[in-house]
Amino acid sequence: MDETKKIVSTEEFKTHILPTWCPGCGDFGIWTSLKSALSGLSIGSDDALLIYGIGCHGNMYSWMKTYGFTGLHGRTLPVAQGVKVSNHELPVIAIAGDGDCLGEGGNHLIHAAKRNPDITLILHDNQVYGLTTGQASPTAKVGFKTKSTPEGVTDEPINPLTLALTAGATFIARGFAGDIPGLTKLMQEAILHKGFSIVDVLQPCVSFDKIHTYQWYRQRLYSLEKEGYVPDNKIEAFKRALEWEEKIPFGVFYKEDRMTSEERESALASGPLIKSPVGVKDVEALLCEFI
Amino acid sequence: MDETKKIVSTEEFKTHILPTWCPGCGDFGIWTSLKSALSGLSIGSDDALLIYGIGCHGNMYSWMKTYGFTGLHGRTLPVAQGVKVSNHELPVIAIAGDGDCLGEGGNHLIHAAKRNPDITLILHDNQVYGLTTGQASPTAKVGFKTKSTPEGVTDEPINPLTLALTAGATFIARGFAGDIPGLTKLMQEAILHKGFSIVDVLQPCVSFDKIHTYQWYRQRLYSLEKEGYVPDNKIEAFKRALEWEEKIPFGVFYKEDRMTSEERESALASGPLIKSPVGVKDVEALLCEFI
Amino acid sequence: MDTRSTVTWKIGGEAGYGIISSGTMLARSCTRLGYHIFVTNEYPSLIRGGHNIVTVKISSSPFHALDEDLHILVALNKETLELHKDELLPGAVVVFDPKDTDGSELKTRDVALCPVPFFEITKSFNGEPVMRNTVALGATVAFLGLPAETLLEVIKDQFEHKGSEVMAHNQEIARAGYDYVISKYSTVTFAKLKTTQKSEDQLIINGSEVFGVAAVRAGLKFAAIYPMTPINAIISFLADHAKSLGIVYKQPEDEIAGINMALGASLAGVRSMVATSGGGFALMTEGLSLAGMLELPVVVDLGMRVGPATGMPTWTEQGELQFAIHSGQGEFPKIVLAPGNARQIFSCVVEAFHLADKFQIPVIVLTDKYMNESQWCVPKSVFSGDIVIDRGKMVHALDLGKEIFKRYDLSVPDGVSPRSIPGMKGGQFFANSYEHDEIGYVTEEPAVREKMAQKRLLKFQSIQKVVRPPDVYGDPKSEIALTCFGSTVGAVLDALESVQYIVSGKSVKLLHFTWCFPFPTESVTELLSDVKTIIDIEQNGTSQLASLIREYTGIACTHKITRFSGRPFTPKTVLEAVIQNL
Amino acid sequence: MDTRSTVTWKIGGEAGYGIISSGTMLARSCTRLGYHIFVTNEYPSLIRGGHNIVTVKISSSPFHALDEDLHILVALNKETLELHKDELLPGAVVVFDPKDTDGSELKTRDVALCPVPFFEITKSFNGEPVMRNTVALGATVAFLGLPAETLLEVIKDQFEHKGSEVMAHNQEIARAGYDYVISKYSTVTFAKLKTTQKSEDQLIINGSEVFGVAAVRAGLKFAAIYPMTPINAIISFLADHAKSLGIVYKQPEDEIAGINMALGASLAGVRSMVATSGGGFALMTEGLSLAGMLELPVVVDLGMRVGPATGMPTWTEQGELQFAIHSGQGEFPKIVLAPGNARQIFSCVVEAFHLADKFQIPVIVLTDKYMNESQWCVPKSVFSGDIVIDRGKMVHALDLGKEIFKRYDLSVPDGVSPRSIPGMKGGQFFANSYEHDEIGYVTEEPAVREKMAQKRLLKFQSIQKVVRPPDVYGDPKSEIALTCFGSTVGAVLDALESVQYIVSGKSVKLLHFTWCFPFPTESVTELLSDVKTIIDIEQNGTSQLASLIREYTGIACTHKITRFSGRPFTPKTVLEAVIQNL
Ligand SMILES: Cc1ncc(C[n+]2csc(CCOP(=O)(O)OP(=O)(O)O)c2C)c(N)n1
Ligand SMILES: Cc1ncc(C[n+]2csc(CCOP(=O)(O)OP(=O)(O)O)c2C)c(N)n1
Ligand code: SF4
Ligand code: SF4
Ligand SMILES: [Mg+2]
Ligand SMILES: [Mg+2]
Repeated sequence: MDETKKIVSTEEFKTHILPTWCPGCGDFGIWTSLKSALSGLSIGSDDALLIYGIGCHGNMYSWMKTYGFTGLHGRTLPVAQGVKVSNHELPVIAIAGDGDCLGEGGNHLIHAAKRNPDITLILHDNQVYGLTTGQASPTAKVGFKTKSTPEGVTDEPINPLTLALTAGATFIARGFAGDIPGLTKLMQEAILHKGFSIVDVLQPCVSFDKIHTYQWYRQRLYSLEKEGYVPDNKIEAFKRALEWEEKIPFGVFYKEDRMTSEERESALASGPLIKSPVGVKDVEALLCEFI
Repeated sequence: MDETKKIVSTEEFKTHILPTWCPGCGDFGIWTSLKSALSGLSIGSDDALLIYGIGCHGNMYSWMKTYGFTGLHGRTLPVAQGVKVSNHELPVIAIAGDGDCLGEGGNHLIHAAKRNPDITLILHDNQVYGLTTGQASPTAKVGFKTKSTPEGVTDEPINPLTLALTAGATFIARGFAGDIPGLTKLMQEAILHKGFSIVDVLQPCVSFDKIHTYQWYRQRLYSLEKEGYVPDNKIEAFKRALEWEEKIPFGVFYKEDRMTSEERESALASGPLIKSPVGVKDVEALLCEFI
Repeated sequence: MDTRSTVTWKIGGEAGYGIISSGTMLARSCTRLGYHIFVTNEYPSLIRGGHNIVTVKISSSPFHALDEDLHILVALNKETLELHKDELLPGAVVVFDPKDTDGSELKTRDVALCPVPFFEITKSFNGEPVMRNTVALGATVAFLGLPAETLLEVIKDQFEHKGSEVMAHNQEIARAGYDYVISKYSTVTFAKLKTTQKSEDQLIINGSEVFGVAAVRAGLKFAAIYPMTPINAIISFLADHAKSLGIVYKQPEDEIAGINMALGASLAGVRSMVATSGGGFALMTEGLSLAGMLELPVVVDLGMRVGPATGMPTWTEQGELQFAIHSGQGEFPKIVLAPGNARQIFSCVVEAFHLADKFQIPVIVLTDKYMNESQWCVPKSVFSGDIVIDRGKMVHALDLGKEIFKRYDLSVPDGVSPRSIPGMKGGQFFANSYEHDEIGYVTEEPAVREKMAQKRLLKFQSIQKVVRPPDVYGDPKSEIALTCFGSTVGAVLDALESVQYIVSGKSVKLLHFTWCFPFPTESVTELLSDVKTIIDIEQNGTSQLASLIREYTGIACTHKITRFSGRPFTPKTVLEAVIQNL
Repeated sequence: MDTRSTVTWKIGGEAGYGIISSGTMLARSCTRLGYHIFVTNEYPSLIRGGHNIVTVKISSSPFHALDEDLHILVALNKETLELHKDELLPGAVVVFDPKDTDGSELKTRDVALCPVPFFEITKSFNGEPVMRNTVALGATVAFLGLPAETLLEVIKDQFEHKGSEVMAHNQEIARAGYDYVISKYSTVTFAKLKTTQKSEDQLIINGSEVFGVAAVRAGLKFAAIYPMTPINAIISFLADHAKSLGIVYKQPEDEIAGINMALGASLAGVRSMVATSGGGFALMTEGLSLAGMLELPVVVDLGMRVGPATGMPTWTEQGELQFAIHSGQGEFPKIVLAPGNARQIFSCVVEAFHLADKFQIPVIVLTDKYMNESQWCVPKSVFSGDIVIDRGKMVHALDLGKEIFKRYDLSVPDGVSPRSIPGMKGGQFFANSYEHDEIGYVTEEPAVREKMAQKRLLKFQSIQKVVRPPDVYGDPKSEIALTCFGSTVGAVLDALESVQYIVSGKSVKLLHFTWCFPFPTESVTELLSDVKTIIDIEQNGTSQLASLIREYTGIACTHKITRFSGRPFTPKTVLEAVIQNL
């Protein structure tokens, strides 16, 4: 992000592939917000690495021209950390699904938050496994009927916000796929935040979730910012994050300055790992330890 | 647990193998507490299944004669759930390490808590990977020097209590390996609790942790019960669980009645799965769906 | 009027759910009339958009695979005509909506252009655009010369639960498509089917559903399956029927949890399984090794798809034979089966549960996208016969308590010791992933370790006694042999049958492996030792079965036909390749 | 006075940390004097308790493996005498504390009983009981006829950082042990070593440390390693030296995170690695497949131990050759190397990083408990030579931006396309685990899929051009061949050298594979085609290398020697087994 003056148009991200998401899918809003967030931050298609999970959300790379990594289902965050530690000047953003990063990859979320690498996670929270045609995801709410829960979900949903909070994430926000300006702003804040930031995006899946529609969310969502909420307290954040059903807050829940994992790594003090000389040449002292 | 009148002596659990833990290891206290907890509940060596992780903690099975399952590092809870759903009359207890069940197996802890199976998890929280000779575990506190962190731990520790809380566990307690009567009581409560219960046990590792000694803990621990704390509120539990360093609470942090995953499974309504007839005989209706 | 014994029909259009179910409904209509059918679908790994097609082959006699050439093509969009025009037989019937195209892309071809205003007809009945499929179905039935009534009945069964209005609406629209063709294209007889006699009820069922039916018949009580193409249909099958069948399906948080849950259930005493594809299987390999060590039965449905990594999730391949065989750290016995069609899925799955218990080991059943998501017609009797369930060596409660129970009794001649179930009085033991003694206590004594490892490896020998040789088709004395495993057999059989097992004037036999590992060394050595030419045919790029044959018999396949485009072999591609190699 | 060129020394006692370090200090004293040494330890998978032993073989000339027979046994407890009495050579020196036993368990044996009051001496210097080792070390040096000064120097270097007091205290106690033996047992000369000349500095270093040194010399910058026996020493090595060497070691939450982090680092442009044992490797297999698909270099240290499942974590085996070769879903190229000793670990690891970059693939280096945790003596020059680092095909910044960058350019003749690094202007591409086109865009087109799969498989052929044949020892024309891979070579070489490669009157050669896959088919076929008798020797139960040889050459090993007790082969066991099989 050394060229912050550069003008980046969202057109720069265009590819020859048109989105294949279902018409009306919340992923469109997330995608649009992400493009404007990046262009607003002057991050062009060569300037960042986006790491995608496997799921409908992850299909985004096909119509999002940046350096992209589409790896294994559930594994965005380890890849992101490996990249970041090797080149901490590169903005690294993970685009993950709720199945992807709370089901298969739940462990990585906790541990990424714990380490606080300077990475942003955009979590497509649609309560389903979209791409595998509609099983319940870990955030699916009780009673929700899906292919894998024909009698309705009975487990408690996972709350990505409280989970991230308890695991040590230093920027925790919730956005809504139906609110592109608001989401764009949150994404920018998250990307600018030094440390592990997560934006949980409420994303209607129009094909497999007939309950949590745009409408459903709009009737319930309220802005934390407008309420004058100050996101600097874990316990307050926890309280707000537990709200659901009647009133659903969005915005920044918690924010904290803490050293990033890169800042704490002594090898990175003098610059990114990719720029340091390759191969240890002076081994005399090292070898003498063994004599 | 149908024979609650039965007298079970802790001698019943004796095997021909003597403990190989380091003298003074906190695992001794946990083991002793567990034996008396079981004997107090009249659970004898044929009456329950104990599922152990891989680590110093897991070595316990060798001197603990009950049905035992020592599986893979990190995987106690999935095994426990598979057992429980097949035979929900059998008490199932998981004995796990902090590396085991917050590192390798962190994902399973969250998801077990979410489902609320009637299982008890005893978490040996010693801040290290003992058996692999002393690397930092996920609960290792900042600054702690270990084999894998010669400069001291820099990540935030994982807090098993807040993690369990946010994931939906219905019984959350902390005990201390140096307090056998207290720990015994907590274990009994946990085992009797219908649902997913976790007892996080602060366990001094005398070989690889010279900081968090019995002494260190004793100077800081205080009883929630004695303070009149009522464990029925998530936010209060969260607050208490965040306390550390100067004052460390122990006891029951949170308790809730919720249907267990077994109770919600219609196939189990008429009795355990192992007792139902084997092999579907009447397939006429099923087959006709496909004609 | 000329009629045919076989017709291949294809419908194409943009994704949506109608296309696949129209294939099923057509297939049901046909089987209810006594025809044999086979339905495949092809679609990209997307929820919407992209080109979707369903192909149905209908025949008055049994067959094994799809053909490439079409008798009827139904195009729900213009793209379909462009993409599939080269598959049309001379004279083929091409059905499309004049709203989409005037059919000029086929101008120079010898085909019967039959525009049908799908859209308009749908609209005239106030139907949604998605119901164009239903018009097309009615039209299809007319072109096939089949009675509309059977289709209407199928529609009734399909939509009944949505209320009589929805049902009638669909029937009306199908009827309109039918009538349109009858009135407009009475002279188009190219695709008319020979009438046939219905001998018994046949199910239209996909491979994953067959797996599910077989499993519950074999006594499956617990399945933990994380969603993954191409095994999602077994999730739906088990989840939908859990209540009525009294079984439990759990969606685990990941595949590692899945296999460990299944092992927990197995230890507790119930038959259990997992299902996954290659990527998820990779994550399970540590658990498989655990099953080997604990001597716990478990059945794994490994639904193969195009690899490596995420690959092409909705396309077919046979790339994991060797991975399955060698999966898991350390050395332990397992069995790998590879059914080739729906009947074989049923028998292999029943067998898998039996073998898993008999030898107390993991059994892997290799399936693939092609067989799992294609719909097969299978006589009902295949599924409804008696199944004898033998849980293998289980200790009796009465035999316990006299002396210390030795779960891993070393004195057994076959490597398999009787097991107790947690909770049984006097049956205490340790299921121990560390090397252990007869009770399960940890040991590092070299002598005990050796004996216990030998006990496990001894099972390989015990299994050799029940190993199944490959199925042999054609003259066993042929000097040319083809070899294949799993679902490749369909195309190969149809190819060979079409030439009566004589290729380039020479007699050819086929060895089809549905039992892959432990390798049937003895029988294969015998079957191949006098053979001059061996042509191995596999849906992968490295001829993994050929490697196995060489490893165990020393015999090298002289020719290797591979295919790894994600598209299954067809009889024609097989025959051409075989001829080329001779 | 008679002196020997080789002495084998063993110390045994209860666990604690002193025993292992006393082996190291003895070894260092010897190498500083010019001797060659080898140190192994054996201990149960426990932190404390249980029986621990360290064995050191000391020789004036180079050798390859430990012997079974002891010249000196130092018993820190009674159990040691009982457990190891059968290993004593006639005349052997047995050192024990009269407080523990009177040595009566050896009454009838022809050994020199030499009680030394470890405890009392320690106590007289106000030492902790754990310092008995130090007394024993002093005593040992005296029995070996070596100067005390070298030991004292080693102790100085070892304890210097703990302060001069600690250092002096230890020296004092060692000296006391030495003096006791000199004054009391001047007539016990059985274990006196021939003097030797020191030619160059030798390191005392375990296999995992060698791996680490090689990796950093080869340009490793990032390692993500979850703890697991037997690769924990590389964690300590990397963590301890991260700061001084400017590299990053990360402890991931699990092995899945480990391999994915390493792939992220690789994509970002730095050389990266993981290390694990079989169970953790199983969890990484999906990630390996991803590396294959993305064409990302990565090096995997697979430290084998006794399986299956958790097995015997602190004992040795070679059970994962086939698993490594076939690991991961789908088909993709990889290389599997298997060094046999410390020097070969160094060269194979440097080679592994080179090959990984050259072919943009994962390279697995098979190590094992025996080689990783044993301490080898290796001349310093082995590690300090120049290493040319070639990152393989990397696109230059100047070549970018002219036209669209094709990361997966299909036109390359060897299957390897130049890669860009995220952040480079004009180098945009997708590292896509779905099948993809040349830029990385997803594709399901059969033709593109086929070409891209062929590109990856083409690497197998490119690798064949650099494949290394097995090392051949003995007369290449021998009609008897032994085959082995990895660390088994040490015992086999010592066995063969001891009989000058003549067994039962016949000339024998050895083929040792340090390059296992892709299999060196051509050279092996040549080396084995005229051989009548092939005896395969492996530290596992299923003779996996023999299977490979058969698979690729059709040649069957006539005899198979296996060992799976967790104990490494010794020259004697090998020789006996070979003779038996001839
Ligand atoms: C190891 C592994 N397991 C399972 C799958 C199959 N799979 C692909 S996408 C997906 C779920 C996607 O759900 P989510 O992450 O919520 O994404 P969405 O489609 O809802 O955006 C699954 C299970 C896989 N590709 N890899
Ligand atoms: C898949 C896998 N990875 C790593 C290991 C190695 N391992 C054995 S015990 C252990 C850590 C134990 O730590 P913890 O769970 O905290 O138990 P403790 O020894 O502290 O009681 C590890 C990493 C393993 N057995 N399996
Ligand atoms: S299935 Fe749901 S999440 Fe996937 S593209 Fe369609 S609407 Fe979006
Ligand atoms: S290493 Fe620590 S946890 Fe392990 S037995 Fe010793 S004191 Fe206990
Ligand atoms: Mg989702
Ligand atoms: Mg621990």
